[in-house]
Amino acid sequence: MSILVNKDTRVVVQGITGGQGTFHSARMMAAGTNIVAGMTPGKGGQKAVNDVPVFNTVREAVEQTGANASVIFVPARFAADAIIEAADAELPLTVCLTEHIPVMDMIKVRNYIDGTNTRLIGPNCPGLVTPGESNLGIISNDIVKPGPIGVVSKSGTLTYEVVYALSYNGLGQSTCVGIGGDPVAGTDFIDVLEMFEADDQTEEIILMGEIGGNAEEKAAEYIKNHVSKPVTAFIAGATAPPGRKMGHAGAIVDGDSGTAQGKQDALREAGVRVAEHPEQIVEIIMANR
Amino acid sequence: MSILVNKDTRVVVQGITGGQGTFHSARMMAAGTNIVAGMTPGKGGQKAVNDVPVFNTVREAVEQTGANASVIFVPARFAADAIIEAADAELPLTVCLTEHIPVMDMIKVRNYIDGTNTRLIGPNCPGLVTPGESNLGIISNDIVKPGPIGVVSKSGTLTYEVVYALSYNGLGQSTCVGIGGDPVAGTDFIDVLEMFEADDQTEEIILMGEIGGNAEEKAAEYIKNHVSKPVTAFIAGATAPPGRKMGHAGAIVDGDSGTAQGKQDALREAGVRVAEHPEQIVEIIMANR
Amino acid sequence: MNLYEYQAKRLFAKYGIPIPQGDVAKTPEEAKAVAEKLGGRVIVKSQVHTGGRGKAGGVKLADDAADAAAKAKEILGLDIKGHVTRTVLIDELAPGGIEQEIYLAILIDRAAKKPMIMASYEGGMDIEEVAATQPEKIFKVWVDPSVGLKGYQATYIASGMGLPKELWKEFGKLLANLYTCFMGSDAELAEINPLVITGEGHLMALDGKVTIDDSALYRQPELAAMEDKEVIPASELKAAEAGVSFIQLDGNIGCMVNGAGLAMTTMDIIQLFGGSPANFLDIGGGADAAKVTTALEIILSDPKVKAVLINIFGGITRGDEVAKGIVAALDAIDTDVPMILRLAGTNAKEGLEILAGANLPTAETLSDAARKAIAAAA
Amino acid sequence: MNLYEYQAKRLFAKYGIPIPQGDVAKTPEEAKAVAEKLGGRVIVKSQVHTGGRGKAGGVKLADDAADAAAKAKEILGLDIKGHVTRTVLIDELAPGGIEQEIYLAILIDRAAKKPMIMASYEGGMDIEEVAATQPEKIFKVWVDPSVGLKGYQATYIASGMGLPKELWKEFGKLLANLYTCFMGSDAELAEINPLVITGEGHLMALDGKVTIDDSALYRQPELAAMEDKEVIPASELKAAEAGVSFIQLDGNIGCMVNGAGLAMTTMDIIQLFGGSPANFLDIGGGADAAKVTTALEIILSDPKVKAVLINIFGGITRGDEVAKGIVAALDAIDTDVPMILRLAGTNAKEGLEILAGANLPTAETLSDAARKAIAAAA
Repeated sequence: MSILVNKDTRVVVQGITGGQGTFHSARMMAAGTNIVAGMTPGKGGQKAVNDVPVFNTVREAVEQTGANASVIFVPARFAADAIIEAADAELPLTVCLTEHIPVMDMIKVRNYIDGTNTRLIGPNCPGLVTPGESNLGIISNDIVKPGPIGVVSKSGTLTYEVVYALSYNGLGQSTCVGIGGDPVAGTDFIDVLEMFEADDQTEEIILMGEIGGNAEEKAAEYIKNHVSKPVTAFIAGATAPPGRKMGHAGAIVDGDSGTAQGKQDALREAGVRVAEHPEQIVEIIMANR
Repeated sequence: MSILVNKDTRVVVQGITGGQGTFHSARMMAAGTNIVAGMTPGKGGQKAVNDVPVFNTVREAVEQTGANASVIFVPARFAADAIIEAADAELPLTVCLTEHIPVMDMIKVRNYIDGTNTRLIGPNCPGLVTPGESNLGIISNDIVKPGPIGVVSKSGTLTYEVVYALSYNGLGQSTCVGIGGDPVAGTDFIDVLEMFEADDQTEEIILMGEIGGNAEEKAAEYIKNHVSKPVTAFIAGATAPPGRKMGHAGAIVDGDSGTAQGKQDALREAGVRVAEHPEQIVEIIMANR
Repeated sequence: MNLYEYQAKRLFAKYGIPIPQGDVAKTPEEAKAVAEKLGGRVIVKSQVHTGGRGKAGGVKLADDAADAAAKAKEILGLDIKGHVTRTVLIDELAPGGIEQEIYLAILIDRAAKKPMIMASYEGGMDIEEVAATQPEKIFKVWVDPSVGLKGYQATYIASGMGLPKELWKEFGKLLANLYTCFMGSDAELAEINPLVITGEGHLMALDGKVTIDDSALYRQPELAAMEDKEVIPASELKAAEAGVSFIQLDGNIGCMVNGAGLAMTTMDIIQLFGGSPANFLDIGGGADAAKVTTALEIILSDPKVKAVLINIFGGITRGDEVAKGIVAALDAIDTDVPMILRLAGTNAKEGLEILAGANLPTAETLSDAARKAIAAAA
Repeated sequence: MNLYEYQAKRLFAKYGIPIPQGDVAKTPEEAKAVAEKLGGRVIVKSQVHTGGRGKAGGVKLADDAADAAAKAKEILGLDIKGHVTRTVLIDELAPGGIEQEIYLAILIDRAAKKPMIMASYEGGMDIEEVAATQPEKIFKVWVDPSVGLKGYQATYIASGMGLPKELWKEFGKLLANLYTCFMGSDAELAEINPLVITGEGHLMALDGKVTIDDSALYRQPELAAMEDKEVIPASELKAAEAGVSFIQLDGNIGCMVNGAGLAMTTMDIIQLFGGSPANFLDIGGGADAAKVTTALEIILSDPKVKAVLINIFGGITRGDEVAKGIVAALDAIDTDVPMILRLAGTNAKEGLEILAGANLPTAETLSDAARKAIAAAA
């Protein structure tokens, strides 16, 4: 098995006729992804890259091709509506790669999709891949390899780095999920941890977080109570300059939470093996297998 | 047992210092209802009828008295916000008696409370009563009597009529719930049927509907599949003049649904005993016990 | 509350939806003046709160201003299903003619608890039949008011019904405007049938029907002021002023009941036993002498009424108090129409004794009351 | 993007929130003119994007216009935590004095995924300590944007913090205006500290801090135009124009990395092994010669830089293509600062061969690269 996507996932690409949509659709198809439709308003009836049929709306694409997942490649100012369109068309899964979506738009999107059965991955993420089955996003298929490690990460290139090292050392992945680092995202660490815990193929889990927010602390709490599989983690940003401080308000709300140290401590306390730099992730896993 | 309310229900009355709020709070308390707080903005710190403490907001009332239900007696233009306030204060139950709330307000309210754990009864309803335990609303306590019959109804005075006849004939009620006849309400027949089916005290159920909409048809479908207890029903409005017809649109949407005949047929088909006039309800129940 | 076609179209125009040039007239002379201003051929349309105007002769083409006056003369005063025409709308014809008739409506879908948009390329008079026989030709989308109407929803409709692509942008804008109009007006329905593609290749609303949520009229003063009180029966106006809910029907047994559900049930049971109710009347909470008097006056103003059934359930209001109110009201009204009184609920027994003491015929059960009323009216 | 105090307060005023009369000045003469217009005593405040102005001497009272000029002279040019004062705000004092200082803010609560309102009757400079030691004195409500701010939420705060009842209505209106301002401006934060009750018994915003969501600036052109580009370091401006994300730091090892997470990680590992990063630089997608050249120029414009670590993960962009870009860029730049290059991912081997062929020092792992860079910078 694997989580979220597999060979049977039927994908519609939102924004398929744009530059990014065309380029990455070809790459995804080369990786074996079953792209059944594209969507660009006003271009319905045309053919996109590799003769993929284009529809004017996601709903039409779903009605006519049975698509059950989408990948969104549209500019930030249209991305929030694209996510809502995917949910309105009752797709079980939509992956939004777009960065710089205004946070209030994402608050409204999250509020909307929470009332639906649609799972959103992202935005501002590299997507997800089940190696050898389906690749929804921009994680290079050249660096992944099927296997027993579940990977969930806020950061794109850091994921590539670690996945590459895993594959290089013969450690394949069940599914790699980039959840994105935006303050309001569709899917949190906990959602993915729950899926990995339930997934037969996944034997152990890598979690890569970043400073800021408290998603890692919450994940630690969840792991302590609900995850039996070994988890190895890395937190990026120990030396990052403090971000814009949001007036007194930021200090009142955040207190001391959100630091790399605090997150590492919380994870260690939950029994997670915490790497000090990304190369150590693979070392820790190799040493314990 | 009983459903929704019992002796332990701790009630805050929203709008307690108004004429209706004062009058009915006294009546509810006389019926044994445990009213622990009242709420009127700007009158916090005062005492209302029977020395009930008044708070400025529902949240304060909850924080300081542990109230876990509210009854709303406020004018229509403030009622939607009053419901949202009750839900925001995380009350498990709120009963809104107000009529003439604009339908778009109720659409927004319903959308909001569906994301919370609050159950709304009403609006435009007489409330609900578990005889001998707690009475949240304006159903006269003089006409109810504890017993095995669960009553759910869209109509106020029709409920009184039937409950009176039940009690007069020695048939007590587990709980009587007036769900109100507004197009967008907080609680549907099905919600209450599910609770009655699960309630030990309730041996059989009376359902009173009205022409219009399709709530009765949906209830029939639900009864067929999920309700094992005997159900007796009455549909008011067989001779009512056709309501305002909403242009072509109404005909397109409604087709032939919503008539008394259609509802009676659907209920009969689901095994429900359908009374032709309200006196028959009691006759049917008496004949079958 | 329903708006007249011309009111609906003026509301549309306020929200940027294109409508034909035109104006209303209450006399043939006014109609002529409007037609002169418009120039050329015009259409003269009865403004009444009912459908089927065309088949009833309430909509006519006119070749010129003189003809418009003549057609207005034919239509003014025309009775369409009981609605007498007091006003006509004179509109220019669609510029360049009509290429396509589209049906477009937004209404509240009570099942989905959301505004619903319906559209079809088979617009016009037969849309209801299209809905019944070719439902796949009606395109529907539901709007979540918390996020509003989205562009892809307009695209779905435009694409589905086959609107030419060069009109998609115009249609999207028009639909967004109609949605803003719908929400901003607290409408229950905003319907354009037909929305046409003119010979000049643009969209235009040739007809309009708007229903406003009565409960929201308090915050829609401009729309509330559009109500045409002249066409409301005097009895209904009087009832509304007294806080009594009243609808005139065709039977001969007047009904006075407290509560809408019980009032409907009282009518039902009269019919069930072979009688015919003359009205729906919900007297609301309380039943003091003044309210009972007003209600009785309204009921008795209908000469068809041969008997009156008064059915009051004593709940919060006690039966004895209600009985006193009824006795006082009947003292004040001079009528020989027989009254059958039924009291139930709290203190019903005491109330019935008071009524019996005043020599008023009473009934204990609703079916008994109905049978007695039917007998009295026969 | 942060607004200056005077920009925030002007924005508040646009939304109906009362602020003191006042204006900005860039010279003592301008300050004098403003103070003359205001009359009486004034306050002169440094306008910089940092806190702690008061303790740094950036906020001073002035008795009259001449004094205002003198105080402005002291404050203009003042360096507060690296922020040089170029503008001062001259405000009237709160009419009738200050009766009470209130803290009021709306911000986006990332955990709740909703706007959150915070308020306290313990406003002023010590609010952070109040939050830490007496959290019960901070009142919080969360707003669901789909229904908006509700009156009961303002009542909860006013009642909780003990605002006099006669000010509840004024407070409710002010809070509603602040929420409208927050939402309408795509703000991440709108803070008033202190919001005061003046001696005349009204509410007034004496200070203001507003942060706008950078991602939403495209639809906030008026706010975007308020950005003071003069105070942004030239290197950051240049980076922003090239689509490169750059933050200046204090160390001596320049970093050029693709991807924010990997860039942070590269800095982390330099520090872990005892070095000190000079900057954060995320070169973004692609790494062609032009982009690498610009990034290098930005890094090398910092004289503290003693070595540069270039860490590129070849994913979509292949390692050999990246290597060619780097070689071309280094050909074009004249520098003797040592470069350590690390390529990984797709076609990394081919890339490293190209770099080695150009006599560039390479590393295969990130830790190896970090150690080599630290050694080179030592």
